[in-house]
Amino acid sequence: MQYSAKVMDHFTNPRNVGEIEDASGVGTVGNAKCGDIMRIYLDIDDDDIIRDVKFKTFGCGAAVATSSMATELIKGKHVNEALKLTNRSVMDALDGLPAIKVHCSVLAEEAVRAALWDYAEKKGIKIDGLEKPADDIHDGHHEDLGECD
Amino acid sequence: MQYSAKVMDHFTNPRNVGEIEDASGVGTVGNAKCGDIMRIYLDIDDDDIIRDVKFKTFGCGAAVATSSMATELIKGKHVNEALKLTNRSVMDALDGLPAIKVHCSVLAEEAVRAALWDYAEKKGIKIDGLEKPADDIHDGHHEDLGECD
Amino acid sequence: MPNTIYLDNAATTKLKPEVLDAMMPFLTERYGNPSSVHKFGADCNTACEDARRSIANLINAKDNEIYFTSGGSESDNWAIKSVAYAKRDKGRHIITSGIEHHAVMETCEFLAREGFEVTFVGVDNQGIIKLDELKAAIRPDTILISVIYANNEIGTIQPIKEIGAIARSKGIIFHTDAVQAFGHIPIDVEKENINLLSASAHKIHGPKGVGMLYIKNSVRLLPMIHGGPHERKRRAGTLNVPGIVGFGKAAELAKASMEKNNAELIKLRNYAIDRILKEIPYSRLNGDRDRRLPGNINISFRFIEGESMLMMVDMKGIAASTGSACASGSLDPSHVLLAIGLPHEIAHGSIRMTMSEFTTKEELDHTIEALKEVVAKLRSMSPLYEDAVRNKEV
Amino acid sequence: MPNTIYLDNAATTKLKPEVLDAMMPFLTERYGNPSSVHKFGADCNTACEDARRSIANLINAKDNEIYFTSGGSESDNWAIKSVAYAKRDKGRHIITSGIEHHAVMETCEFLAREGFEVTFVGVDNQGIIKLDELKAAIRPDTILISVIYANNEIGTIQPIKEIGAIARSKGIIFHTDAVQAFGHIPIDVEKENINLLSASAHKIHGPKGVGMLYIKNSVRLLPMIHGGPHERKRRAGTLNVPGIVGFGKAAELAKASMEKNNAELIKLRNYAIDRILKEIPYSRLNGDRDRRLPGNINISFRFIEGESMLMMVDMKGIAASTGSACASGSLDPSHVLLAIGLPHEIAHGSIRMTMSEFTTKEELDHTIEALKEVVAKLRSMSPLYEDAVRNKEV
Ligand SMILES: Cc1ncc(COP(=O)(O)O)c(C=O)c1O
Ligand SMILES: Cc1ncc(COP(=O)(O)O)c(C=O)c1O
Repeated sequence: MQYSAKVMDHFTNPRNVGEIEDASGVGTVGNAKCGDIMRIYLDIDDDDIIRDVKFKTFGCGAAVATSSMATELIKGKHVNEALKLTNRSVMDALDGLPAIKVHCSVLAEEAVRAALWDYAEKKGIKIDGLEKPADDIHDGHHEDLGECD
Repeated sequence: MQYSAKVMDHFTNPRNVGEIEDASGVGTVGNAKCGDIMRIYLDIDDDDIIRDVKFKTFGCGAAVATSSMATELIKGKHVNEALKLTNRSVMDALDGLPAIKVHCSVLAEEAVRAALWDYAEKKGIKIDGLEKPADDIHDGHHEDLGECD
Repeated sequence: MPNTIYLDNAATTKLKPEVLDAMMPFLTERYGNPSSVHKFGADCNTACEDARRSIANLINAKDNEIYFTSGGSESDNWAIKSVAYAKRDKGRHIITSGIEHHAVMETCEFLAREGFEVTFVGVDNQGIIKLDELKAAIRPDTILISVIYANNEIGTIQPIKEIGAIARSKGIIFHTDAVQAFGHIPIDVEKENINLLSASAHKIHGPKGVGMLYIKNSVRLLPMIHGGPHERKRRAGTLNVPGIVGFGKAAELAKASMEKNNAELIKLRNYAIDRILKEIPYSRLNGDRDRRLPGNINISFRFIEGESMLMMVDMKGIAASTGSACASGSLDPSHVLLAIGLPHEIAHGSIRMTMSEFTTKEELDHTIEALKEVVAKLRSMSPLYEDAVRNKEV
Repeated sequence: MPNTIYLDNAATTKLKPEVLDAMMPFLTERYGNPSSVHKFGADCNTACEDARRSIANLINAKDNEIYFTSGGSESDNWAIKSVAYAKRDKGRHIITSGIEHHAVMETCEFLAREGFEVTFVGVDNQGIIKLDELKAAIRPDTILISVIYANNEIGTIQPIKEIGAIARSKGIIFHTDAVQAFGHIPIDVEKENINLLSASAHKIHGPKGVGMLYIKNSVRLLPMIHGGPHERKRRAGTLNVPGIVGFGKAAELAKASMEKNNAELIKLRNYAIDRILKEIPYSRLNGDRDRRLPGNINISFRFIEGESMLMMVDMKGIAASTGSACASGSLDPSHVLLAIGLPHEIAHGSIRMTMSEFTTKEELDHTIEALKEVVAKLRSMSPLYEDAVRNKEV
């Protein structure tokens, strides 16, 4: 298993680590049992532009790097653009991931969508193409979530 | 598998190789199928003393060395003494043999006895304790002798 | 990779220079095949027999009870499968522990799929097998007990002599995976009633790709690798002469220095454990503090994950290991850490540092400082830590 | 053992200096475990992957079709047993040849004891498998055909492409033991329809104790050695990094020089064969003269036995091999020599001389002179020769 230079860069110097007080939306996905939890904070302005984004991640090198890359890819974008983020685009931007780490990029995609969902809920709007995340969690202590994927 | 120095010496410089014209007794044992044939020639005087002994052997290093040692052990001896030669005494005199080569020393013992039997037959006498050898052969071309031991 | 602080000696070790020196003639001019009739081959045979003797000496075995293999995994597979197939008409029940190396665990699981029954006996929260559970698991059709001598992750040393006595009293064959114990702590196959024992050269500063199975003379074991008449017809394949010679030298050196090295290692180990537990909050030692290998340190840090921890210490020049799932390619964390009762999230946050006689106090001090930084950095990025702070749990 | 004329390259070969040079870093400073997360281990992983590529290149395979093992015997056992067990519900019939190496033959015999049926297809008196017999042996429950690529004793090269085509047309898995062919003659697993192929490093001037099994991507093969996730979960055990790196280098060198070496070897081989047959009476060449490995010479001398011949040439500094029973620890002479129709006594009198690119004409000339003396001396001691003279057969 070997990481690309891009992955190593984003792991070593992760962009946008941190929290946002009174964020427009927060999404947390994954679970501690499986060893990955990602939380994304969004600061979205009135024009639905993502002005700022931060993340916190409990997880392996790929989990950190995909979180970092995902935040970079949506920062400054309109929420409709951010919605188009896929795990594929995160992976491509990182020059690929080892096969056993692909699920980290899926998690990053889900984390962004969970945060957008939270934003939509808080604002009481509906965003086309966005569904309620299946396993959005908010405390990271779900020891009973069953099997890891 | 490793041979003792004594075995190597008797293999490298075998004693008593050759034939005896008009020998008092000749014995050939073993068979080509199994890879060992030993032939022993005895020259025995009127007092039943083995004045000379020669051998020819088709076989491995141990076969050559046991033949050589067996001839040394009986040379100059009375036939009754020679009869006491056992495979054990040949092996001991050679400082032992690898386990898978023990059968060579048995063959050497049998060759001596076969030659003595031939001597007794030719002379029309009976030597106490000497029986007709089971597998004394005289041409070495017994392809149908069955399994090797 | 210069300047690495190498704390992954349970994964593999550096070849000792003396070992390499012993191997060199066989990597150059003395390249014969020990099976050959000619002197050129016989010479190599003698060298292999000398190595066999050194290895036998280390565990009070006879020379002809040592069979060379390609390593610990092969030895484990051979021992367990051969007993299973040889005894299958007598019984099909196997007892092992919940903290075996994968080479034993997966072999037992394979046999379970093939119609054998396997009981995995549990360990207590210190990582020591429960002897009463083991005794209770024995049935009339039990054909094999296989218990790891010392665990590769948490370093706990099992009560092998007691298990040997139990197995013997019931007439059951006893195998132990001693890959982490052989050459590290004293072993006596006679006194401990061990019938089969696996070991591997590369864990004791010997070469990779060579190991051995000790097979007590009274035990008849079928070959796993059929073919030529090598190893008294029990393990076919041209002998790895340089590897075997290196293994023999490594065993000889291990025997000579074990006592002295261990006194030193235990001091260093306890020093490091004490400092870490004291200086880094929310850390815990995994595995019994005393009944553990001299060189093993295994710590869990809450709220963070092992692979990222490893990668960060790696960037500081420190090589270690983790029981986190991410690092192993599986999705579950170490079965050993779960077996001692750790919750998944804490199991994911473990780091294993395994020392050798070449490890220094300076290296450990440097490592502890690095760990402090890395743990703090990863916690500052951790949503679990954030939650714990918010909920005033920390 | 200075000044040995080494003519036992089919038994094992000398490590090339370039191969040892490639290995040295991994025997010293680069000692990491390729499975480790840290850079120190990853570096070794990269080196193993480079070796895998060189090896794949030599037989037109893909990198991920090469699985490292401990040698040819393990590869043979793995291939044959795994196919047998994986397909046992489909059928239990295996076809192999009468001139396999023990690693294949004994494995098949083991399977026969386990309830499989094995057909040993014969060879003609030149040592080439009878394709019509092979075809006729195929049954609806045939699950595997395993035929040696080039024989280790008499050097005959089998019609592998034809066998591959037959196997493919019947949907039967085809394994070939290419231990003597790999790196010696061109192999193309794609064109020759080979599904599984065994090779060993120490036969091509690589190190002892490392080999490989080529497993075509479309073939699913169970592991024989269970355990850790090495080799894509198909072969557990810490990778023998120096060994693998050496194997890779040896493969690379073999590829680069095969064509040139072989032209030279064939010339030398034919020169030696011609001289021996001409200058030593009652000698015969075993195995086809042309469809044979460039470096293989196998001759029988009537009236004398192989082990004593070997020992005598050994004393003259020449290392060779024999098919005589005495030399192998069994009581029957080589099954290969019997399979080509030699009577026992002639099979016992065979000698195999196998050359490498380092063999010189001077060495061969010296060897032929030695052979002449030794054969004459042993005949003068032979009761069989005495009888033949007496009976005017000679
Ligand atoms: C044809 C053939 N197959 C298999 C083997 C076994 O290979 P190894 O000695 O690497 O186990 C050999 C050599 O010994 C061989 O010549
Ligand atoms: C306890 C234990 N058993 C077995 C093995 C397997 O040994 P090897 O890597 O030599 O196959 C190891 C090490 O990897 C181990 O630590």
